[in-house]
Amino acid sequence: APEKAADPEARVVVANFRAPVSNWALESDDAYVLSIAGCLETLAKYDQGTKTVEPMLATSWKQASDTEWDFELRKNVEFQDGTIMDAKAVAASLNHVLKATAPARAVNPKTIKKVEALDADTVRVTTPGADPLLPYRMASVNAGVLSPAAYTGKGIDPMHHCTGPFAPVSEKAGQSLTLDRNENYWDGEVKLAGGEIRYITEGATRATQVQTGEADISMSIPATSLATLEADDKISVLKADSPRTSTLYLNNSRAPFDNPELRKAATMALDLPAMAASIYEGAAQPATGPFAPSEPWANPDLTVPQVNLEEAKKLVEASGYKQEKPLEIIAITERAEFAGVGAIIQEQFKQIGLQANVVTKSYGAAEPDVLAGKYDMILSQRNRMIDIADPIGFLQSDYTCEGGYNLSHYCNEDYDKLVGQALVEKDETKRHDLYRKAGDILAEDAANVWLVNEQAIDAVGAKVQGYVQDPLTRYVLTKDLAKTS
Amino acid sequence: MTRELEFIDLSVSSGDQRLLSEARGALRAGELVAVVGRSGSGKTLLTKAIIGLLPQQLRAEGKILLDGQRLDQLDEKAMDSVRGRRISMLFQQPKRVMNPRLTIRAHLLEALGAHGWGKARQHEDRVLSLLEEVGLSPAKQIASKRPDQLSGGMAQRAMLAIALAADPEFILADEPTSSLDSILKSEVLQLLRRKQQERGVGVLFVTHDIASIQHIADRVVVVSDGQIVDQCPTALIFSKDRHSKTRELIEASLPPLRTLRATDSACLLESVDAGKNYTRRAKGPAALNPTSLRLHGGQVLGVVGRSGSGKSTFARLLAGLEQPTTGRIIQAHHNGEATRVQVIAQEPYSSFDPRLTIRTSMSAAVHRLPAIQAGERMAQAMAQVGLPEQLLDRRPGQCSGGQLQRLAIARALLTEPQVLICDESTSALDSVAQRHILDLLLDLREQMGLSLVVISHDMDVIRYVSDDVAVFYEGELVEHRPLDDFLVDPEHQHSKDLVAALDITAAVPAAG
Amino acid sequence: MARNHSREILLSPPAFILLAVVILTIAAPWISPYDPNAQSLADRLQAPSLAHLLGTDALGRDTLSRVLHGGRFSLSVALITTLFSLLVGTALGLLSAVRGGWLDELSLRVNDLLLALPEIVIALLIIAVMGPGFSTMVLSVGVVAWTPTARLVRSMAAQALSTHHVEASKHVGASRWFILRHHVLPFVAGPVLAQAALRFGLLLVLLGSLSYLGIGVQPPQSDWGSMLAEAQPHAIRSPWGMIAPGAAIFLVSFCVTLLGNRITHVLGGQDVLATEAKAEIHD
Amino acid sequence: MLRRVLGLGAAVLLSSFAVFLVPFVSPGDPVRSLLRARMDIGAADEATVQAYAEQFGLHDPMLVQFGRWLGRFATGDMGISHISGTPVADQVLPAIGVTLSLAGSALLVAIVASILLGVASATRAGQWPDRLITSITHALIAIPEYALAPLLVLLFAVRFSLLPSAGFDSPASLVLPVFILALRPISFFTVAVRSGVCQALDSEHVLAARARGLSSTHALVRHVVPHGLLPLWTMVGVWFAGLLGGSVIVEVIFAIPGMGRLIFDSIVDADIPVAQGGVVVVVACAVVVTGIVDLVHKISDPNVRIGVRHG
Ligand SMILES: Nc1ncnc2c1ncn2[C@@H]1O[C@H](COP(=O)(O)OP(=O)(O)OP(=O)(O)O)[C@@H](O)[C@H]1O
Ligand SMILES: Nc1ncnc2c1ncn2[C@@H]1O[C@H](COP(=O)(O)OP(=O)(O)OP(=O)(O)O)[C@@H](O)[C@H]1O
Ligand SMILES: [Mg+2]
Ligand SMILES: [Mg+2]
Ligand code: NI
Repeated sequence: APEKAADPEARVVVANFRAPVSNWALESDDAYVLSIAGCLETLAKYDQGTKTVEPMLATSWKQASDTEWDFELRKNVEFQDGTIMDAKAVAASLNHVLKATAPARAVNPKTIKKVEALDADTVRVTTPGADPLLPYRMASVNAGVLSPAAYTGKGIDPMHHCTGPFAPVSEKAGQSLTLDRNENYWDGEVKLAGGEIRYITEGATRATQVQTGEADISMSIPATSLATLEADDKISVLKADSPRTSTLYLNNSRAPFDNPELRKAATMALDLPAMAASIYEGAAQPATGPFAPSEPWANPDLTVPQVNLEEAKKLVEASGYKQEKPLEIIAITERAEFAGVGAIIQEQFKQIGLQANVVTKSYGAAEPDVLAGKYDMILSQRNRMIDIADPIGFLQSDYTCEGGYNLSHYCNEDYDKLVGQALVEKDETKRHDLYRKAGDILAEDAANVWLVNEQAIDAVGAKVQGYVQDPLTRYVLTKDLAKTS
Repeated sequence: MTRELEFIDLSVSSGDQRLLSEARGALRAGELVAVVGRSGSGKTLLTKAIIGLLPQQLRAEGKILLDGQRLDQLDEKAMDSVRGRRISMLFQQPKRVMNPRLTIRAHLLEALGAHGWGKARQHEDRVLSLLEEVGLSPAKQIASKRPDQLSGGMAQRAMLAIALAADPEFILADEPTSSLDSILKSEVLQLLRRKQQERGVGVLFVTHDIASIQHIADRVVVVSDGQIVDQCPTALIFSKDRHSKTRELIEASLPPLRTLRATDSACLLESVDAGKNYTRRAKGPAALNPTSLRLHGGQVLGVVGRSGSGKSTFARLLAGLEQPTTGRIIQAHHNGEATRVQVIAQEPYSSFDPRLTIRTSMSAAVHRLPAIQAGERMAQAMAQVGLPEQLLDRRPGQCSGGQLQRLAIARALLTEPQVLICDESTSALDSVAQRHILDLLLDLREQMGLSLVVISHDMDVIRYVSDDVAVFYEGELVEHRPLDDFLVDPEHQHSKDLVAALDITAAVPAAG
Repeated sequence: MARNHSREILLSPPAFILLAVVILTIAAPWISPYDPNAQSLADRLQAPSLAHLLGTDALGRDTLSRVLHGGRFSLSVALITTLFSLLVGTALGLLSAVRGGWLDELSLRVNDLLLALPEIVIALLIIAVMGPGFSTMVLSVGVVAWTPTARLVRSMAAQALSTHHVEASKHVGASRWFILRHHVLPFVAGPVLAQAALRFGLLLVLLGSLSYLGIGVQPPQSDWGSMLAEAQPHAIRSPWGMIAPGAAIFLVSFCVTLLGNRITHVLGGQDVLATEAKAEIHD
Repeated sequence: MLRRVLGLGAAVLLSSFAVFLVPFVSPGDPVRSLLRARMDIGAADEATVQAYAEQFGLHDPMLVQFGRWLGRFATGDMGISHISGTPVADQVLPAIGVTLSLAGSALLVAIVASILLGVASATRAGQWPDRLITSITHALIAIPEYALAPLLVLLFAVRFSLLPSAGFDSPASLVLPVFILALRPISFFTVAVRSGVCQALDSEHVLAARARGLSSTHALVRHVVPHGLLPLWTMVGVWFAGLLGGSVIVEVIFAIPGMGRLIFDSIVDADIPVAQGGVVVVVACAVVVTGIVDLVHKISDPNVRIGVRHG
């Protein structure tokens, strides 16, 4: 059937999983909400399709030295309040984030030394050391740019202070943000008259909202609602590999999982495809290793570990492990499905002679013990690209001996060396090679059991046109998004 | 033709139980007919059945005719226009039957059928004249009061005004005076009689006290156990050959006779300037001003006074249930033991726990004794009050009011008191039961030398039992003298009123 | 309570249903068709069939077996909490009615406070301290649950103590214990028992809501509330998973309320909900 | 009254102190918990934690922190949210507004429904309408709202598209949450009204009014119902107080930014000033509401007014 024409007066309602909690502080995750809303924009933008960093508010950038990057700003970009976006405004915006007490993951004093306006259209960013990934950092939503008027004494006021295709006009506290089309958008005509971002933290409610037509787009649909939505022909369900892998973290620093044999046995005991098909309703892929197969640095030769109970039992025996008391699997309550996952793991471990109990705890309650290495196993989930669209931060903090978020207390000098090289490697292909090798080491050592790669699932109503799913949940309301009447 | 309200074969039953059976009678306009009978005989049911307001679970049969019209066949709506307009009612507890939230004016307007918007103004004059007619003035002020802001006598007058409001032909009065003290009672009775004669209303006057109506009723109807056993003109009711139930009622009315009393001189209890002030502020009016009085062995002290005059307060002080705020109560000591005082309360039904057997309730007095001894003591006490021992194993609900009051006395006797204080102990009973209790008390005094303090608002009771009379008025002991002196020559104005009330009932002329 | 009263209460339909539920849950380990934790991922979310009378849940576990086992947890927590609040509430209510004074004042204020504080907040506070689990659930709900009982007992006891017959008993020298035993306790017992039944029903629902919010019972243990929470996402595909535990909570709570009502009825009192209403009225 | 006010003060202090204690007694680092609320899971480094704690004085001794809060509170300042950095009042006041309207409408519905049901069943005591209403009222309290709410959403929002499934903006979005919140009060209130009206029906002053010629409906409206509703008002106060923070489940299911949810979330996230502010406001509102109800009760019930105790 021929597509119906878009309605220029249409408005789109987006049910978002995140509510702003930090008074729109850009160093916090509130920046994601502003970005989704089509308000907040950054100098550069990571394109999921081409897997490259592309110009956005900056037209180009070049390295003045190892540690100095000059960003050439796009000309004639106006903030929604009518002021010109110049280098001073951009530098001020970035410096605000740098000065935050709780700094952003990608943009903080450790990664960026200073930001200054060289001239009206050039911004210079200085890093403490060589950082080939700086453009990635400038593509992070935390590096968004707001008009100087947005920074008030009482915090950030985003209303009419962005550069994006949509201008926020009002907010209902705790409920929604309403936006109108930006008539002067630098990148051309905006098809929708406006939109609304609703904060709905309950997954099931988001699913219901798109089903009833109250929302046009619902983000992050829980797996449990997938079957229902897929059965509904008025709704299209979009899926994409997300950079999140649900992981059974094993404590590599103490018995029994300090023994690699036992870790391998654990890997072999688990039926990942069954898990993906049941608890995750097919909305996740069994994991092959630390990376999702679609990522450019993933090793295509890795396969889903085969269940091999015999072999696993042998490994357990060979490890000489004598179980005295049941091991403990911590399932964090923030993720409802982990209770079920834990139950499955418990059952399957039983078959290879490992007794385990599932303990549910909030992540906050579990964290001190886990960081201190006082635990056996914890089910958790990590976004590899939460800060920048590159896994280096993840590889460094999660698996190097000194890593700040090394839950599994894994330590391997070879691995550390590879990550060290990757940190300063300017060439992207070579860098990805290093990542791949590092990943292979992790897989070889069975550092953890990577269970499933989760997928980003968005549900979109039939009237919506031009929606491009972003697995990194940054862009939803765009200039090309449209809706039929 | 005189108007007439007639009931023929009127029966009321609850399930298979007949509570009132085949009552027959008539009431003509301008006539005052007294319905007398013991408590529970069915007097109230009769009035409720006539006006068609029996409780839901009860069923009425028979004919009710108002000027030949069958009321029992009217529908509710038609009945509504009969009630109040042609037949209205007076009740025993005026305060309880008025809506505590509404003013007297609102009640009157309602009775005038004028509770719609805007009508109040039109009827204001009528409201005021009605109030004045029943002797309530300043009418304007009283009309704006709520029931709980009126005294008992005023409330009963207001009730009468409400009953008269729509100019009814008949009034059914259900014991309208039995909650009032003797002065008020005679006032209200006179008023009712006057109005009845002025307006030519037919009044059905329900009471258990035959004596109080002997001078005002035209005819008397006697009810017993749900049956009308006797009816005749008032003048004939005292003849010897009436129905036995009629005789019983007449004999119960207290004769002004007095038995011989011997008082021993030993003083058991003395009140020396004892007074009580419940409010913390010394300025506020005291419930009881300092009072001095002595009580001797075997003496019967009658205490009278208006409601709120401090009689109960004084009793509580004497019994040691309350500490006086001024002065003190001195108990005489005999053989090292202080005088034992017991109190018998007014309401027989509420002085025993309805859930417990009488035996259990009574055992409170002897719970320190071994079981066998306690049983013996109880049996002895039961004998003293003339009740069979089996009654001990019943619950209060299975006993009559008179029995319960005897049981209360028996319980008091278990503690071997020397003084028994009876605070309105007979006023909830019908006249027959009342007479029995009073006689029992006098017997006990005779046999055991008990001293009695009998508190009552009924001068007949006081006159029947007392050696000495103490009159309280507004928290003050205003007179304390031997009964004989008191009756002949009351000193205080209130005492005079009291003595006068004894005769006033007799002074109301009967319609001839 | 007289013998024939007990019979009238115990031979009623709600009592039978309750008895049946209790027996079934107690006997769960022996009569339930499957191990409640045995998974069969291939057989997940099945509709009721001969093999699985109430179908299966998202992990392919037998719903019937889980409802039976879950009942053990739900009912025992509710029962213990009810008994706890019954004991504490009666004791405190009697104490403040008999002793009065500052003790009474204090317990009134505590009551006011606990009334004003949302139950779930109180539960959260305790869970924050003790971590989730059986005893936490009992305690967190029990901390508030005694207050209606205390209020009821206080007002009923005060009422009993202010009657003329208690006064009369005192006049003839009854001891404090005599009055408590003969006049107060029998008067208070009926309504309190009825209220306890009602409270049991309400607590069952409340405890379920804690589990539903994920702050009550923790997996792999499960109760009716957590089963509801687990089943809710699949409600459209497999409504049985929700209907079974939901109906169980409803049925038990309903029957127990009816039973409480019957108790008051037999004792000649008002509706059990009205005793609760009375308990709410305090000064 | 003075006692009540003092009691309120003590209640506010006690409850806010109890909330305040939570992060000190629960496992996990409250500062990390705050940071996690701002940013997704991931461990903040020690320096950040230190800096953040410093900003809000979170590593000061417990009593110093509480004293600081008290000092501010005494001047009417509820403090600054540790997550958003904005005044607590900015979060608490909208939330209490939402909750007041939610609880208020639920109670309004419950009052109207219970008066209708209660009067209907009292006037037909013992007959089938009474028995039916009584069964319904007993069934209502046994319904777990967390099971009913999703079912109603499925039915009215998904299947028939009659009502919104969540949110709090239009009157239509209030229908389901208000209905569900009203269920339990309806049953309690109905019973209260029924027994009140039954008692009033039996009372002598109603009999007297009928004897004055008032029709039964008129007597019902003028004498029975106003009297029969007396117990209702006290219950309304108590329930209002209870619903102020007690509607967490409904607020979660219907994505309503109310007080219950705010307190729940802020305790979970360790944003203690917000939790304290919320609890203080809820407790204060509850006490004010019960105070008002007491007053109304005193004015409308002459027995209470003149100080007669009644059973
Ligand atoms: N609603 C009722 N249901 C069952 N029995 C009743 C009811 N009302 C009254 N009775 C019974 O009917 C009988 C007559 O009662 P009634 O009230 O007419 O007595 P009474 O003569 O007015 O007594 P009193 O002088 O005490 O007022 C009593 O035995 C009483 O127990
Ligand atoms: N416990 C109390 N607290 C405060 N005031 C009281 C108390 N008991 C009695 N009063 C007041 O003291 C005064 C005297 O009351 P008391 O009961 O002695 O009167 P009474 O003569 O027995 O009246 P009645 O004939 O109505 O029984 C009244 O004004 C009464 O309101
Ligand atoms: Mg009578
Ligand atoms: Mg008195
Ligand atoms: Ni009251």
